[in-house]
Amino acid sequence: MKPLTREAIAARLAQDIDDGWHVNLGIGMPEQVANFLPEGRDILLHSENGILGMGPTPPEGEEDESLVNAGKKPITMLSGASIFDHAMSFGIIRGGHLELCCLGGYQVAQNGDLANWSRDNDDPIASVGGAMDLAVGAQRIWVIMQHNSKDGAARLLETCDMPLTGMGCVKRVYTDLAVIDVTKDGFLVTEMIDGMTAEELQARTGAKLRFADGCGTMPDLTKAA
Amino acid sequence: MKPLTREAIAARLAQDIDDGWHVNLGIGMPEQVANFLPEGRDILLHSENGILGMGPTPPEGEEDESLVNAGKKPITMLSGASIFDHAMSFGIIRGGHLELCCLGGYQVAQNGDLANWSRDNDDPIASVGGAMDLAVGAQRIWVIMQHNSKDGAARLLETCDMPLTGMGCVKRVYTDLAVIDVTKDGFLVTEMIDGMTAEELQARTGAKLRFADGCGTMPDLTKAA
Amino acid sequence: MLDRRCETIEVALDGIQDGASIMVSGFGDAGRPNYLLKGMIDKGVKDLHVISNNAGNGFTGLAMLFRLGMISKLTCSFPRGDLGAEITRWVREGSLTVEVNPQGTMAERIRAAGCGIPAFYTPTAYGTKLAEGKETREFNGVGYVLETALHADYALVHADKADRWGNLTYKNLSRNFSPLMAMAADVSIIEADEIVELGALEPNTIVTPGVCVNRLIQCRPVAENEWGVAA
Amino acid sequence: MLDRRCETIEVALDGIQDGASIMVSGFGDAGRPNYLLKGMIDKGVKDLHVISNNAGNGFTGLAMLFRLGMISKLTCSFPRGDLGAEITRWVREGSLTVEVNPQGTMAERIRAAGCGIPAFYTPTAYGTKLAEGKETREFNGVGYVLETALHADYALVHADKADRWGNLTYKNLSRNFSPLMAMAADVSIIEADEIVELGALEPNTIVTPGVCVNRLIQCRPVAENEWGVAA
Repeated sequence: MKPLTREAIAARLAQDIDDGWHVNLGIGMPEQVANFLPEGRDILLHSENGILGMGPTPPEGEEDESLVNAGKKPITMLSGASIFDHAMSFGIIRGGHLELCCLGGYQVAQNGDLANWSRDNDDPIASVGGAMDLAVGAQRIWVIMQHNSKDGAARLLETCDMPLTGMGCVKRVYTDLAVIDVTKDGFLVTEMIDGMTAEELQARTGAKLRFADGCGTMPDLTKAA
Repeated sequence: MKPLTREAIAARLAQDIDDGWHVNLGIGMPEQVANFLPEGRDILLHSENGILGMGPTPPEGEEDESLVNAGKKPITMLSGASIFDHAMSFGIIRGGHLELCCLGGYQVAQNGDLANWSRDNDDPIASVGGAMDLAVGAQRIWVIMQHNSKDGAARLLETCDMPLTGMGCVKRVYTDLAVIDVTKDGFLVTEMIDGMTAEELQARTGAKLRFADGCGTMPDLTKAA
Repeated sequence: MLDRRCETIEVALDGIQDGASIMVSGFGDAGRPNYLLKGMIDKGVKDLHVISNNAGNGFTGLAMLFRLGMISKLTCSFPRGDLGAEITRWVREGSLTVEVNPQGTMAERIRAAGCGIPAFYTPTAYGTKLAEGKETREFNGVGYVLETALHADYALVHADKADRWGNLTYKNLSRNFSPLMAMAADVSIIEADEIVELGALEPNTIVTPGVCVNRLIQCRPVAENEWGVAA
Repeated sequence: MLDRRCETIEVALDGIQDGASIMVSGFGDAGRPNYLLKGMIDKGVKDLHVISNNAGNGFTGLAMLFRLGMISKLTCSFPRGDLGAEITRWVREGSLTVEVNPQGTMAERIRAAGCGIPAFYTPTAYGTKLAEGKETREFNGVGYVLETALHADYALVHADKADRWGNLTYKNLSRNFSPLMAMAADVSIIEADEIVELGALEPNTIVTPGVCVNRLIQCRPVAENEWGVAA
C-alpha cells in the first residue's frame, strides 16, 4: 500500500472536473491540478486577482509582470480569457458563478467545516487572502490535502480545532489515501488507494467514516497505464 | 418687470458651472442648460444611463440607437467621453463624484427638501427614475424651476407637501424671478430680475426670504448684450 | 467544449414557465433584447414578473408583452412613457403590480444579487415615500435605507459581440443594465449582434466574462410588422 | 480646461501629511505605483495607515515604506510574503497595527466607499475569527456579516494609459484594486505609463472615468538602487 504523491492526488481530482467548468485553484497543492486537466475539455481557470482563462506558465524569459496568478507566479492567457477588477472577481466568487474551487486544507470536519488559513489561534497576522470568500462562494469546494499531518494527526475530524475558513462548505476531500464525500450524514468514502482497508483508513481518521456501496480504488494516474 | 424665459433661467445657471465640473442635467428644464455652457470651459455632462462627456444632439439622420441620454433623446460623444454600466453610473452619483446636478422642481423647502417626482401622494405608478439617487449623491443640487405654479401657488415653501425626492439636498434655486441660496438660515436671495422688489418676491414665496448684501440683478443672458 | 450558443431561439428560451421572474436589459430602446422578447411572445408564457428600468414604448418589444397581458408584476424605476396611462389603468384594475425603485437602488440591488451580497444600505430615498416600510439606520449621523438583492429566474440581455464561452461586449449606452442582469439571474440568455471566434475579443475590453452567461443566440432584427396587430 | 496632469511628483503628492490614510494599488508587483511610492519616501511622511492587499516584498516599493518605519497601520488581506517575519515582529513590538480582511470583503468595502454605500452584508467570514465582534444577521436562513465602507484620504494608483481628463485603462492583471481605489479616496493620484491625447482612448474600453481621478503624473521606472540602502 502506497499513499499517492501530491501530483497523483491532483491528477485524480482533475478527472472529476467537468467540461465547461470555471474553476479556482487555491495556492499550494491545488495549483498542481492545472497540470493534469483532462484533454478535450474547456476548463477555465479563475484567479482572484482578476482573470478567467488562465493559461500555463510562460517559457522562461517571456514572463509579463502584468500576468501573474493569485500566488504571484507568472501565467499566460488562453484565447477567450477575460480580465476584470477585484470587485468583479470576488463578485464572481461570492455570487456563486464558479462551478468549483479546490482548496488546500489543514482540517476538514464531518459537517464540511474547513480550516485552511491559520494553524494558530493567536497568530497576530493570520493571513487569509481570498480563501474565506472562495469557501462561501464557489458552487462546490473540494479540498486536496494529506490525509494526516506529518506527526500522524488526523485532519478529517468531528470538529476543527484550528480557526475556520468557512462553515459547512466542503463537499469532497481528496487525500493521499482516499476520496471522501462530505454528506449530511458525515464522511462517505467513495475510493481508497490500492491495499487500503476500511479499518486502517478509519484508524487514520478523526471522525466516523461510512463507505459507499461499490467503494472503488483510487488510481494513481501519474503512472503509465 | 419681465420674468425670465426657461432658456434665460438655464443660461443664467450655466454661468455658475465651473471649468472642469462633471454635471448631471435632469430631464426637462435642466436639459436646456446644455445649450448655454460657457465657452472655454471643460464641462463634462453625465447621464444616468452610463456616460460622461455627452456631446450635443446629432444632426438629423445621424442618430445612433446606442447613443441616447436619460431622456432617451439622441446624443453624441465628446472626445474623452467614457461609457460604463448602470452600477458604475450610480456609483459615481451616489459616491459624490459629480460636482453638480441640476434638477427640476415642484417644490423646494427652506431646509433644502426637494419634491420633484410626483405631484400626487396617491399616484399608483409614481415614477422616480434616477432623481432620488442624484438628490442624495451629487456634491451640490441646484434646482431650476418656475418661481410659482401656473395657478400662482408658491413653490418655495416652509415645508413641501408633495412627496419628497430628497431631504435637505438643495443648495440653490434658479427661478424666472430670482437666484436663491438655501442656507442653514433658510432662503437667501442673491439676485432678482430687473424691476423686482423684495416685497413682491416675498409675496410670491411661501417661506421667509432674506436678501444678501449687494443682492444683484439676475440678467437675461439670452438677449444680445 | 464549452459552447454557449443555442441553435434556435426555442432552445435559448427553453424552460421559461408561467410565473417566472425575468430581467430585461435596456434603457429606452438602447440595449433592448427585442429578438428574445419576440421569442417570448411566440412562446406565449404569462404571469411574468418583469424587472426592467422602463416598461417600453409603442407596439414593439417589451411594451407588447404588457399589451398581450403576459406580465403581472413589474419592478422598475420609471413606469411612464407611452405606456403610462395603460399601466395606471392595469394597476387600478388589479391586473398588474408595479414596484418602483429609485434607478440607482435598482441597479445596485441587481448587482448585489449577482455578486452574492444579500443586502446593503443606501442613502437614496431616505426620508421619502419609497423608503416607507423599509428598515433604516444611521451611520455617522446620516440616514440610510436597507435594500435587498434583486434576483431573477432568467435575464434576457442584448450584447454587441460575444464568443462561444459567453464573453460579451456592449455598444455604447446599450451597456446600461446588461452586465448586472447577466450576473443576477439563475439563467442568463444573451442575444448578440455578432458572435465572434474565441480569442477575437481583447481580454481587457471584455465587459461580461462568460462565466456570467448561460445561453447565447445570434440576434436578428425584428421588423415592425412582426410584433402583431397594433391596437 | 480640465487637466489632471501634474508637472512634478511633488505637486502630485502635495498635501499628504503624517497620519494620512493611503490606499496603494497592486497585487504582488502587478499594478504597484512604484514611482509614487518612491515619491512618498522622498517626501518622508510617517504614521501612515496603508490600505493594500499585500505588504510588498524585498527592498523596493511598498516594502521600503514599512522598513523605513513610515507605516503605523496596515489594512490588508495577506500580510505575509517576504516581509512576514518583520511584520509579525513589528506587531508584537507595538509599532504596527494590522487589520486583516478577507480579500473579497476588502475589495467590496473599497468599492462601497467609492459608490456611496456605507455598509453591506456578506457571507464571507461568517462563523470565523474574522467576524468576531462584527454584527451578523440572517437572510433566508443564511448567516451574513455586516461590513462597512473603507475610505482613504489618498489613493496611489498605477495605470497603463491616461488622458488629461483622468480617464484610465490598465494592463492585464495590473487592474486588480486600481479602479476601486481610484474612486474610494478623497484624492486619487495616478501614475500612468503613457499619457495620451484626449479622444485617444476608446470610450467603451475606458475602465476608470476621469471623474474618479484627481491628479495624474507620467510614470517612470524606479531603479533598484534608488530605493535606498538594503539592510
